[in-house]
Amino acid sequence: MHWNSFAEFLAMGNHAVYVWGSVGVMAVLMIAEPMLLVRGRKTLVARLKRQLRAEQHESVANRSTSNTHRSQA
Amino acid sequence: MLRAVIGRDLRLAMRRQADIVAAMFFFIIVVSLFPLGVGPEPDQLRRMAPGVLWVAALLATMLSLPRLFADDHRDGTLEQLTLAPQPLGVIVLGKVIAHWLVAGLPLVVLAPVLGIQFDLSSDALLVLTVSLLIGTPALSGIGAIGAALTLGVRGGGVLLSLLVLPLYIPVLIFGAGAVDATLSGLGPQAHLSLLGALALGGVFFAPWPTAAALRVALE
Amino acid sequence: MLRAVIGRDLRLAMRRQADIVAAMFFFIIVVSLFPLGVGPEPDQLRRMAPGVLWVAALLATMLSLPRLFADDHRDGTLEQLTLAPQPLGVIVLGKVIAHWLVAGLPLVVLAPVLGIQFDLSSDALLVLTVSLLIGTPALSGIGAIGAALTLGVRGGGVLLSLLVLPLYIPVLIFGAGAVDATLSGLGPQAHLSLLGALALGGVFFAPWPTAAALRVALE
Amino acid sequence: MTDRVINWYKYASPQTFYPLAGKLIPWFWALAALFGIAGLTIGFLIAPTDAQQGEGYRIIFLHVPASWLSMFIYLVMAFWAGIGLAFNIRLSGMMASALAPTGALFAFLSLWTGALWGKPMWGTWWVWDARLTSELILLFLYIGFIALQAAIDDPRRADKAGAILALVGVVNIPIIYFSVKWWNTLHQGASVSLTKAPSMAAMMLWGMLLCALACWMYSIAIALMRVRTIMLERERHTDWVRALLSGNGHDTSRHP
Amino acid sequence: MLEASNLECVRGERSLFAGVSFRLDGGEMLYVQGKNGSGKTSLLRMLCALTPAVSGEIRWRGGPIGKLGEEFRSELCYLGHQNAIKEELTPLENLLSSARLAQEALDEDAALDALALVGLRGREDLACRYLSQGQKRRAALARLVNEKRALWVLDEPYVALDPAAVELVAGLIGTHLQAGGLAVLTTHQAVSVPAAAVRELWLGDSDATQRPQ
Amino acid sequence: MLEASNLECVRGERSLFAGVSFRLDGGEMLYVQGKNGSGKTSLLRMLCALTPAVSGEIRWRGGPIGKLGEEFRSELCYLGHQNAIKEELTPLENLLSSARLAQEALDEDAALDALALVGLRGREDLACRYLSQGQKRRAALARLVNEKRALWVLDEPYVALDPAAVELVAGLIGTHLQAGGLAVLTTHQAVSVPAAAVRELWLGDSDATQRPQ
Ligand code: HEM
Ligand SMILES: Nc1ncnc2c1ncn2[C@@H]1O[C@H](COP(=O)(O)OP(=O)(O)OP(=O)(O)O)[C@@H](O)[C@H]1O
Ligand SMILES: Nc1ncnc2c1ncn2[C@@H]1O[C@H](COP(=O)(O)OP(=O)(O)OP(=O)(O)O)[C@@H](O)[C@H]1O
Ligand SMILES: [Mg+2]
Ligand SMILES: [Mg+2]
Repeated sequence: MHWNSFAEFLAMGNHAVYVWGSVGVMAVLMIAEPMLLVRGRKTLVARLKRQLRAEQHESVANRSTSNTHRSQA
Repeated sequence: MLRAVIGRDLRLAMRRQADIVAAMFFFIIVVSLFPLGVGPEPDQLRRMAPGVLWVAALLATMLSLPRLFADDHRDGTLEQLTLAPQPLGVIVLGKVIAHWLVAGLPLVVLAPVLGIQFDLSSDALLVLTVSLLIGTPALSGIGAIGAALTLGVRGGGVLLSLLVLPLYIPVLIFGAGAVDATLSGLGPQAHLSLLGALALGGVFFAPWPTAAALRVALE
Repeated sequence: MLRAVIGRDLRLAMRRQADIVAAMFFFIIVVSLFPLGVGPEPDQLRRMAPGVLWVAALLATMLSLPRLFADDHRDGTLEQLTLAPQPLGVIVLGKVIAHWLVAGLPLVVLAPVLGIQFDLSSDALLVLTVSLLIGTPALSGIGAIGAALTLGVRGGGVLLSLLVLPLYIPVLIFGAGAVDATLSGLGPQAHLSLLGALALGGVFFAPWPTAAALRVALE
Repeated sequence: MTDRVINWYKYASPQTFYPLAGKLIPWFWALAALFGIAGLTIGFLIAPTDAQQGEGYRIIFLHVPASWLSMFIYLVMAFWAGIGLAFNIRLSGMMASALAPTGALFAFLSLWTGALWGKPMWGTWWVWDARLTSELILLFLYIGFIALQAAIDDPRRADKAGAILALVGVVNIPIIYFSVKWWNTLHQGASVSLTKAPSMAAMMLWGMLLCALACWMYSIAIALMRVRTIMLERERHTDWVRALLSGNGHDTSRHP
Repeated sequence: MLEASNLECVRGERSLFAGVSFRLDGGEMLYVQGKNGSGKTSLLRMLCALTPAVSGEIRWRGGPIGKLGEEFRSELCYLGHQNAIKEELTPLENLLSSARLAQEALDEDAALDALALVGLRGREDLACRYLSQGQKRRAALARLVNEKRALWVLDEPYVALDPAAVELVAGLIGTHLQAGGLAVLTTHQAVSVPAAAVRELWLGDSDATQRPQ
Repeated sequence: MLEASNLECVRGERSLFAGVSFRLDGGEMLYVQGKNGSGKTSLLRMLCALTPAVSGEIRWRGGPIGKLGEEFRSELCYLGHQNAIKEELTPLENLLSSARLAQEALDEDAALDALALVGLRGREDLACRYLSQGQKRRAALARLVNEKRALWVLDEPYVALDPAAVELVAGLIGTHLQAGGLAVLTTHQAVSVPAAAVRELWLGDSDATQRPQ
């Protein structure tokens, strides 16, 4: 272990802003990216499911092909 | 009515979001090109900064001008606008406002960030932003006249810059001048108020010659 | 064949002479704007000159790019060109050459005159002109790729600059670098030969990705 | 020939790749966490102070991995794009689109950490030196790629156009890498900052390598996640996606 | 209602037509005919005050259209060779925004119905860029479905339409005329507009080799 | 000579047609019909190798057109919805330069004759921008007069033409077929091409309300 105290660790030899600024932004972005991805995926799956259900419903209802259906979320 | 025009143009702009984003990047890239061409001494860069940022803003606005009316002209929408009941000037005013929201405002937002690259002080950054905020509407207004005059004319896009850039020069001088004045310790007020006068003129006077030019273009 | 394409494009350009003249005026005006924005000290101007001239050349070329294929695309000529017997790459090469003759060459001719405004020595003027002569074909070639990629795409013109300007940066660095090197007493040879390599690559390699992009755009 | 290839890329490949990717993702996350913890421990807790730069040098453990990855991802992206263009394989186009945002992220992080490092070391956030500039170009290329693809609605056309751009932009990568050699600039060349004592150098090197590995694994995991989303979106009318959506909900709703 | 007297049209150094006069009242249609280049489009644009006439006068409800301005324009619906639709927008958005610009109230349901009527069901939300040539024309013509203005000026509305759509448009014009509207129409396709009092106007010289038999 | 087997066309998520097969030999014409948006233009572009087919194959003289490349293109003449003429150039210049780009020998006299034939005498030296809609189309069609290539693919050539010009173009196609050429044609106007072995191809679903009677 290189550090003597936690405070010293935080201070980073007077370069705290720069070091923690880098670490912080990098951490935030690298955590945010997968989270955004998961969120986007969830909404996508929900939307696709809804569309699928609507399509199935419609094709049962009027035997029309997916050609003539107005898909709107 | 004004709202209808603005709304329609904004929707069109959103549809081609790329437009807004890319106009901003054009600004960023042009500003970033200069240090590459000129060399990296911070002192020189700082003195160039107001000029470079303002010229870049001019060019970014100008690049988006040809499409102000051209798309509407090509597909016949412009004829329909001309035939709309309300005065054409009002419609043009709406288009000018929409153009500023899409092409001008983003530059204002970006300017401080880019200024940092040139090592500007926070005072100078503030004045730069304010000068752009006041000046860019003038750019949109004046630009509309040029866009209308060159509509459907051979060599449109470049001819447009030929017409518009000279008219932009006062805006450039007062805009960059305001920042320069701050850098050299004088107050920017005088420059900024002249800029404001230009902007008012540009936005509220320009639509009428623009409307006239549009009618001529359609004949 | 190459001659047929070049001939046709040149005739079209002559028909809208405004294009050529106005591209030159754009170059002139951008170059002249800087002293206005930056202020008149000759020493600073001299050091800015290569950068400003080269950036202006970049922008002037870039402005004329959207029309490289867009007109042909809109009126259906591009399909006909694609269906012509010879390889599309050759046709593109012809269009690139014609574009350079119309948009690049005039800049080369103008540069020495404008350089005088910035108080450049005759040595530096010569190198400036030569660097533009070598470098502008690269601009046309590389630009063609961007023009083809953004053809018929939402937000075309500005997206084009977003794609093309980064690729132009090496040309800018070597071009302005050559003049800078002369100004500071070093020889420009190294820069110029790198520029030459870029130009060869740009003119003879670029038509192929451009052709591929055009086919994609027409699909 | 065309028939079989088309059927292969249109149905078979994404269909088989999708569950495979789903199985691989947790492993890559685990590896990323493992390497990350190890690398950061070495870098921030164990490695000694740098003789010249003090503690500020610790940014190296973020900066170098981000820079490497930004370049490496571009190469991989261009590779997939090229494959897709040459053999008309749709999966590779999807891979290229899946990689671009992560590459842009690392390019941005390289710039950001570099700028934060530059302030204490060089006294300025930014200089227009060749390495920094070419890295900025890289970011622009990524953004250009993403913007181009976003501007084209037809995914197949978007893939092809993006591929052409990615391949043309590859020339920038050697420029970034060798810029410190070709031009003498402010930015450190390879291994300059590793101080004299060989043991310390080794320690820093290990920290850097482990962090880079962590970022690498992270990128793979993210790319696989994103490519799965892209697949769902683009293949939503194929039978396998329909089956997936309407049938066993556990595979789709479960976060991998 | 619409009167033209002694109109002349000059293009370049060529006089396309001269001495054209007519009078059109409610429920009547003017069918402008002539070979390619005889000046039909030019005449129609004059009637909309888009191009000034070299000589002669056009009056709407008694007043010269050049003077009437807004009053005249708010009763006019013009559809030219160009479709006046935005390729980036969907047919629905195009229809709604053109109604809004014309200061007409049109709600989304009415717009959707109009689009369905002109055969664009299922394409309401597809950018017009992707539509076929005929579908683009249909998107432009959808404006006519709810158009209440008195004077319709239509320049070759049937171009690129399939026969079913041509019938449909002819029907729309017929309904408009029955409701007391006026229409000025050009077309090279012989299509009968139902129940209309049609006045024919022939433009151009009598070059027999070019004139249809 | 021209064979298509089992072509499928997908646009967006929509399959426009599938299983389209035909065979066309010298002297025969394929008349592609269907309502607006049924995929006629899409099919024609596939036949020219401008768009790749999702599945199926197109062969020319036995070889797949994708592979033939230049060999195929030098026997093909395509005319789309767009006129492919430059508005800045005169009809004469347009005709000459399109011949030069297609690597065909065409001297000025022949070009002038062709323009006169399509009714553009007196407009040879007027920039196409000033031409009327129909005259522009005529300028584009003038290419066909001296066209010796085997396969003509014409997408609604009659649009905007007056009846006399329509006759003329139909005559040109007839002559081409008699000389052993092939033609693929779409049009919504029922025009009989003289003395041609016509094969009909219907595209699109059988939605009765939309199909013409
Ligand atoms: C925004 C500014 C910066 C950018 C864009 C940037 C970019 C890069 C890139 C792309 C690399 C990887 C290339 C290679 O491995 O050779 C790299 C490596 C490196 N950078 Fe930076 N850098 C920046 C600022 C800095 C600063 C301020 C420092 C230190 C004072 C620094 C120190 C290093 C070191 C030590 C390496 C590793 C070299 C090696 O051993 O291979 N960088 N940087
Ligand atoms: N500058 C000019 N010099 C000579 N003739 C001109 C000039 N400008 C236009 N013209 C002619 O004027 C006519 C314009 O006709 P217009 O467009 O009104 O015809 P149209 O009856 O609508 O034809 P179409 O049926 O083809 O649409 C054309 O014959 C054109 O050649
Ligand atoms: N991205 C897309 N999504 C859904 N449908 C699309 C998409 N792109 C094109 N289409 C549809 O594909 C069809 C293209 O038809 P095409 O242009 O081949 O028709 P056409 O038979 O030539 O019609 P016309 O007679 O009107 O010229 C249209 O129905 C259009 O709506
Ligand atoms: Mg007409
Ligand atoms: Mg069609």
